[in-house]
Amino acid sequence: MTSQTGKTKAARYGMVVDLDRCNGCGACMLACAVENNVPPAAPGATDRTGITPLRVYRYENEGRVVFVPIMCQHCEIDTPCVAVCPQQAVELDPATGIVGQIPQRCLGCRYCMAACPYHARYFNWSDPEWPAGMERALNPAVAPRMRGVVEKCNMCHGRWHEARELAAARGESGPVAYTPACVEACPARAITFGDLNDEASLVAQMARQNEAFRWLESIGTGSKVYYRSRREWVRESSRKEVNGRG
Amino acid sequence: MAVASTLLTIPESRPVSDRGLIQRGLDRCPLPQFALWIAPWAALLAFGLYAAYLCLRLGLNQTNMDNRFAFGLWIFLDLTVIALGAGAFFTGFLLYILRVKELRAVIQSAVVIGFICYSGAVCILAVDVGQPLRFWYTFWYPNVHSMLTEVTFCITCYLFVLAIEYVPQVLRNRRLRQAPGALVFEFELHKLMPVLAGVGTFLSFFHQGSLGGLYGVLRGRPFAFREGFAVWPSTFFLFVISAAAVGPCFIALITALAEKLSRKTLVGASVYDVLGRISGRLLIVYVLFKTIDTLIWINRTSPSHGFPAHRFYQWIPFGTAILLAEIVLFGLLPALLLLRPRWRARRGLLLTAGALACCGVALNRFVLTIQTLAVPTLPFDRFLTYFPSWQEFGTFLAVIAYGVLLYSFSFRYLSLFPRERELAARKERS
Amino acid sequence: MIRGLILFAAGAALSSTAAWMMTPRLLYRHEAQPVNFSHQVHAEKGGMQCTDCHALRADGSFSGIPTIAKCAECHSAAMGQTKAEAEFVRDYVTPNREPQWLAYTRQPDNAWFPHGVHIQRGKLRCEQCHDGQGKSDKLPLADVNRISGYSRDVMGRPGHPGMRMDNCIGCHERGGRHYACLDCHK
Amino acid sequence: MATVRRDFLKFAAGAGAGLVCSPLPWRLVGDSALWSQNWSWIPKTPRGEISYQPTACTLCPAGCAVRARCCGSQPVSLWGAGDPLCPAGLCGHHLAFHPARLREALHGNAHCRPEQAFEAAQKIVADAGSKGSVAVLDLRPGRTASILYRQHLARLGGRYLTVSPTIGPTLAALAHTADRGAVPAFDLDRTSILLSIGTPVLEAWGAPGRMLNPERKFKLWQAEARQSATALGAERWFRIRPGAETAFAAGLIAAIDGDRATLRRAATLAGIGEDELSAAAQELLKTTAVVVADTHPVLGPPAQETLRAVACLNSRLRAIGRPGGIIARAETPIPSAWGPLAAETPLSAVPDGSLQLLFIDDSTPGAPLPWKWIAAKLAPGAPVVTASWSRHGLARTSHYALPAIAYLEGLQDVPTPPDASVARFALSLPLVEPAAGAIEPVEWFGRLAGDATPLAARLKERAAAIQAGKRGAVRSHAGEMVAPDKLATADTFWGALVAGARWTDGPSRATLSTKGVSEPPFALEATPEELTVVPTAWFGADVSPLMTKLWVESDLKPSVQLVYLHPETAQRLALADGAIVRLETACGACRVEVRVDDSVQTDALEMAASHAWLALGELKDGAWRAAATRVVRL
Repeated sequence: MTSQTGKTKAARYGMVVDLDRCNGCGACMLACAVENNVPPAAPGATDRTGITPLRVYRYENEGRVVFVPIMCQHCEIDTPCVAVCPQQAVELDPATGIVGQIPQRCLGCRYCMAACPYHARYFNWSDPEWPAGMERALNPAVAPRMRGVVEKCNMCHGRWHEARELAAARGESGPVAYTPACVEACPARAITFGDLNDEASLVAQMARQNEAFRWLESIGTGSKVYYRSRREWVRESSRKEVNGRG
Repeated sequence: MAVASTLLTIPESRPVSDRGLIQRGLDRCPLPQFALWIAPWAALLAFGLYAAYLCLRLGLNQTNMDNRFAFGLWIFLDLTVIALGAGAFFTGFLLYILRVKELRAVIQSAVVIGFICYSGAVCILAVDVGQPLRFWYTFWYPNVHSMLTEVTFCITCYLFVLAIEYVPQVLRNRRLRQAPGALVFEFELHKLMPVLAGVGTFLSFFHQGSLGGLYGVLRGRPFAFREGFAVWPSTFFLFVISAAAVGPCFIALITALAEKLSRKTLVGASVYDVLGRISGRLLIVYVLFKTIDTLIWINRTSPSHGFPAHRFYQWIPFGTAILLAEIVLFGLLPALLLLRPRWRARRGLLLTAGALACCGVALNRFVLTIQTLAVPTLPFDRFLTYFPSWQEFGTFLAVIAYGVLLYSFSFRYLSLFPRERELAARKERS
Repeated sequence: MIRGLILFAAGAALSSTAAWMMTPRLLYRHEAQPVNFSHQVHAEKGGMQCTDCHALRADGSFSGIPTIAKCAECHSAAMGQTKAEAEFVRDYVTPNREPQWLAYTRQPDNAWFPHGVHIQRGKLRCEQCHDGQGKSDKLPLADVNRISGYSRDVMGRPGHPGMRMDNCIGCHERGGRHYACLDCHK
Repeated sequence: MATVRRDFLKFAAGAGAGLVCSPLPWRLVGDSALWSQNWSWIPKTPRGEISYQPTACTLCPAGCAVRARCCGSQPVSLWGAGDPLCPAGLCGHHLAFHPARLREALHGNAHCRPEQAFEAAQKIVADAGSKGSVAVLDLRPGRTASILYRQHLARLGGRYLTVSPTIGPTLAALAHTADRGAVPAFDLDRTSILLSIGTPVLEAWGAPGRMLNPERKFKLWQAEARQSATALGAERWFRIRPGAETAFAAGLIAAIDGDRATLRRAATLAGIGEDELSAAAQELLKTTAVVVADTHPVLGPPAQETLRAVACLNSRLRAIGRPGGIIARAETPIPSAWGPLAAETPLSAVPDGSLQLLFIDDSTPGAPLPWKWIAAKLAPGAPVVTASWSRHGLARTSHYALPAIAYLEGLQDVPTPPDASVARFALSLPLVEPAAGAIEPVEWFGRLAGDATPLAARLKERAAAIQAGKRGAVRSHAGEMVAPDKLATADTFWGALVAGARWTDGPSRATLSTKGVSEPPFALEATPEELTVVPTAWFGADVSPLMTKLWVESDLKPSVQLVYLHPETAQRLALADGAIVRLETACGACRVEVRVDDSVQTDALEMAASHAWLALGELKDGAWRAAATRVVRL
């Protein structure tokens, strides 16, 4: 879909999530749902059929607990989901580094969900339904999805659109600076967002620190969402082979 | 007006019987008995269609699939059915390209089976995808890197091929033969057969392979990910071989079943022998490659991705037993049974071996579809299990029913087994 | 044989011509605008620019079709003698009722056309996309697709540019500009 | 004849072929695919100019500053101004569309005329006279509305009731030590260690944006039985036995006093080592530490004994009256014209069966309040009128339920939060149309007391009173200072408030004395050996259907149908994950599903704060406590 040109300097938007700060309040999950017009749980939905483009997992290991927010990790080394989509509904935008999912193009074959090691993709098993009148409170910057398509974190591209318009109005050029909803919402300021290409940016510096790590780094999909923790066992568990809860 | 009237008038009224439709010299059970056989399957079809309607109308919340089990019963059975349907292309390949004459006796039947399997699979897929109305996006905006695109293209094309191969048999029906032109058309098509067989072989080879590739390329799922040659992971080739291996088995099984139900000899004993022999050889090759592939995966691929393979087998019921069963019980054993002529000669053993092989391929598809999704990847996610809803079962039963019906009708009104007449005659003489 | 061919050809010709002719009528609902607004009059008599009514807001977003308040700025009372204007003032301005304008080129909910970016960065002029619109004296009927509910002008019609995805991509490719799905889709 | 038919077939075939050569079939295929992108039953997003309106959140006492992102006039999302909001605060704008929203007056769950309730109430007020038998239960005390209730009740000779004291139990226990016109307040900006005993500091106490801020000065020590989010987020967590709060505090005191015997006893009761307690006490003494034991949204206020112990501990730590500890602050000015105010009484202090009429202000979503508790206080046949935002909860059990104006629907004031060291005042502005027929509860009760002044006017009077004091400063709602002239006149001040500005008082010269602070010994009864049900952390008010994300569509928060127990407990009771059980206490029973979880203590069952939990509970020294529980397998 894309034809990259060297005209504007490309950005690599990424995140660093500080797991020591997250206390699992869930503000990010709700902010994400509000920002991206994610519908409330359909009747009979469970944590396996729900739609939570950003989901905070409670990782309990020998009595020690850490909360892990998992959203699309925006992998950049032959991205698993991009390669498999039969009709180019998923793409990695070289100008922003965002892995974009276009529900209007999606066939709903769910191959990308099978491909995603982070389970960060969600299928609309039912028609989205809001309580009467609540559609008036939907975010105009994001279109609601229809039944039968896959959706995921697009790094709040609605906010990116608005930031880009504002930048154009101000005559600014280069990668636009914006803040995804989860980052703005986190009361613990656990998520840092920015352009990883910009060496000076806080996010780039934090991603380089020793305490930073990525989940499933061994698979080598080059995700752009980093995590950090001072706790050794947390960092270890990202390297340790799967010991999922039975 | 005249036209209309001619259309409306029934040609000539006679007692209800379909004698006129049945091929000369073939004796078939009377219509009522046939109707009795058809009725339950028709009912099953109706029920299945209702289940499918629910899924299409209300969405896939009718199924028990979820975000982890994005693929479920349907995909697993699709893969199996398509593998079993591979008999069509492979028999065609053997008959028309490698000139294995004996197989002329079953090629028609094989084509029908293939047609049923593929069309059935496509119907299931239409229900399985969330947005069937967008099916053509795959052709209009194809992503050439996706194995699924390859599959879609090949399956669709091959379905056409099968249809074209099926048509002449229909045209050879007694009543249709009365129409001039039909004969000509049929004859023309007949000359095409070898070409079609070639094309079919090529297409099938690719989509059987890509179906395997479907999982082999999932680098996000170390359980399924395999290295391979060029763009194709090893599963690509394993699927081709396994499909080719069980195809003949399945044909043998169906033929035997048809003989049992119709209480007739439809093909010479030699045909079974040929089918068995070919299956056996391919099967042993498959077992060999599968073993090598598994060893490479255990010792290199999986660890290099940070997942010691044994980890995948710690989840009950997906223990190592399943792996052994797949390779030894459903692979090696039938292969040996089929390779030894003396055993092969015993119809019972041959069919048992065939059945085992078919189960083997089904198990293999099951493992790749379900176990791949069941095993956790992140340290904090769970091992999950899933059981299909009645809508899922129903929709698939519809395909089974459709298959039985189509085969029954084809068997009754077309001559699927060219030597049937002659064999019947011989029986009478003796 | 020949007879057959003739019949075949006849059938083909008949059905295809019929289909060609019927398609627009079958596919589109033709809806009239609530008020017959003349861009021409406003541009020539009023000497107005497009941006006088269709302006960019401070945050760079596009205001689109003006609200009745905008009209009332000039038409609080009838300026001319035309019956049309008098009626407009009577029916909409005085009761401060918004006319239910039908937007010809409104993108569907899932697409986001940033006017600001195209005007300020791309230096596009209104006519390049909305060719004659700014000078038209009558508002044409708005054709809405019966099935998809999309505007015909967005999907493009013979002799009209159209604003489908292909059109966007075509322009961006000609200019060798970068584009990605998420640039427009929301 | 046959030929004719064949001709027709040929013609038809031709027609078919011709059709394929026309655009029609292809357009149909294309448009039907487009239709699948544009289904009429998928809502269209609103269109309109985007603007940001300042307001303040009234969903909890923290009163965070809010930037409401509006499309046209409709808020489409809420964001914290300065500090971020909590999960509930983020979707406060969904309150208007909540499926549980009460939209009509109810009489015994049947529709009724709003006047009906009023007339019934008026009659009782007329008869009751001034025997203190008319009461208002204010579930969100501290607002101007609360003060108005007290004014009206003073006129009616009624009682003003709260579940937990306005300034919080810990400070209320020290209220008598403050000078007149002043109240105790935490001085957290200068605190180095905040020792919280069972207070959900990181979940529902103070502003989340402040408590969870990694830059916050003080360290948090948590003494709690459950592995709550606060316990996990705290710098240090003392995992005490359930119900051993008093013992823990007493233990620290004993350690400071060097009372070995008590220390040993307390240590064993609390399940914390003696040495650990002594070490902690020493560390607390070294720094400026302060202890808080405040109301839990679900557990309610701590036991009286615990509060006495905490007060004593605070004085032992020399926290009372010291910067960084508990200091005195001036109260937010109240117009002198408002006359006498009814005293604040805790609900638990009301003698049973003494109320002829109870009016409950339940206008903001909160944790469920046990009806048993309220019912006990009613005289036979006495009606309860609840002005509620929701059909569920109290509105369901009350005799009359009136739809109340909720957050963002009416002009409200934001009182001083429990964690503030100085008085504060700000306005929450109406951004959306109130639900049809919704009433402002205090105005309704005002009419009952013969005072029809609208709340807005009263708020303006209050603002004028504050401005008259000429103290403190005006800050924009994002927090930065605004030019002092805003305080020049009542109008400029009001203008600033309506524009979203907030008033913060200056430091007060008032002092606290340590006289009359309770002293040891404290009653340390052994915690029950048998299982007790503890409610897990409350995940905020149910203000939006999107809350399902937290516990239906993910397992982040405990689901209300589940009970969590430790593997050992499960083994002892021979229960497996997913087993359906019936929990029985002396007070009630409920049916739940079992989840096995190592994070639960061996002698406790954890379940979400819900009506199911309330059914099991009982009122024990001023708070709602779950009783000893039997688990029956079903």
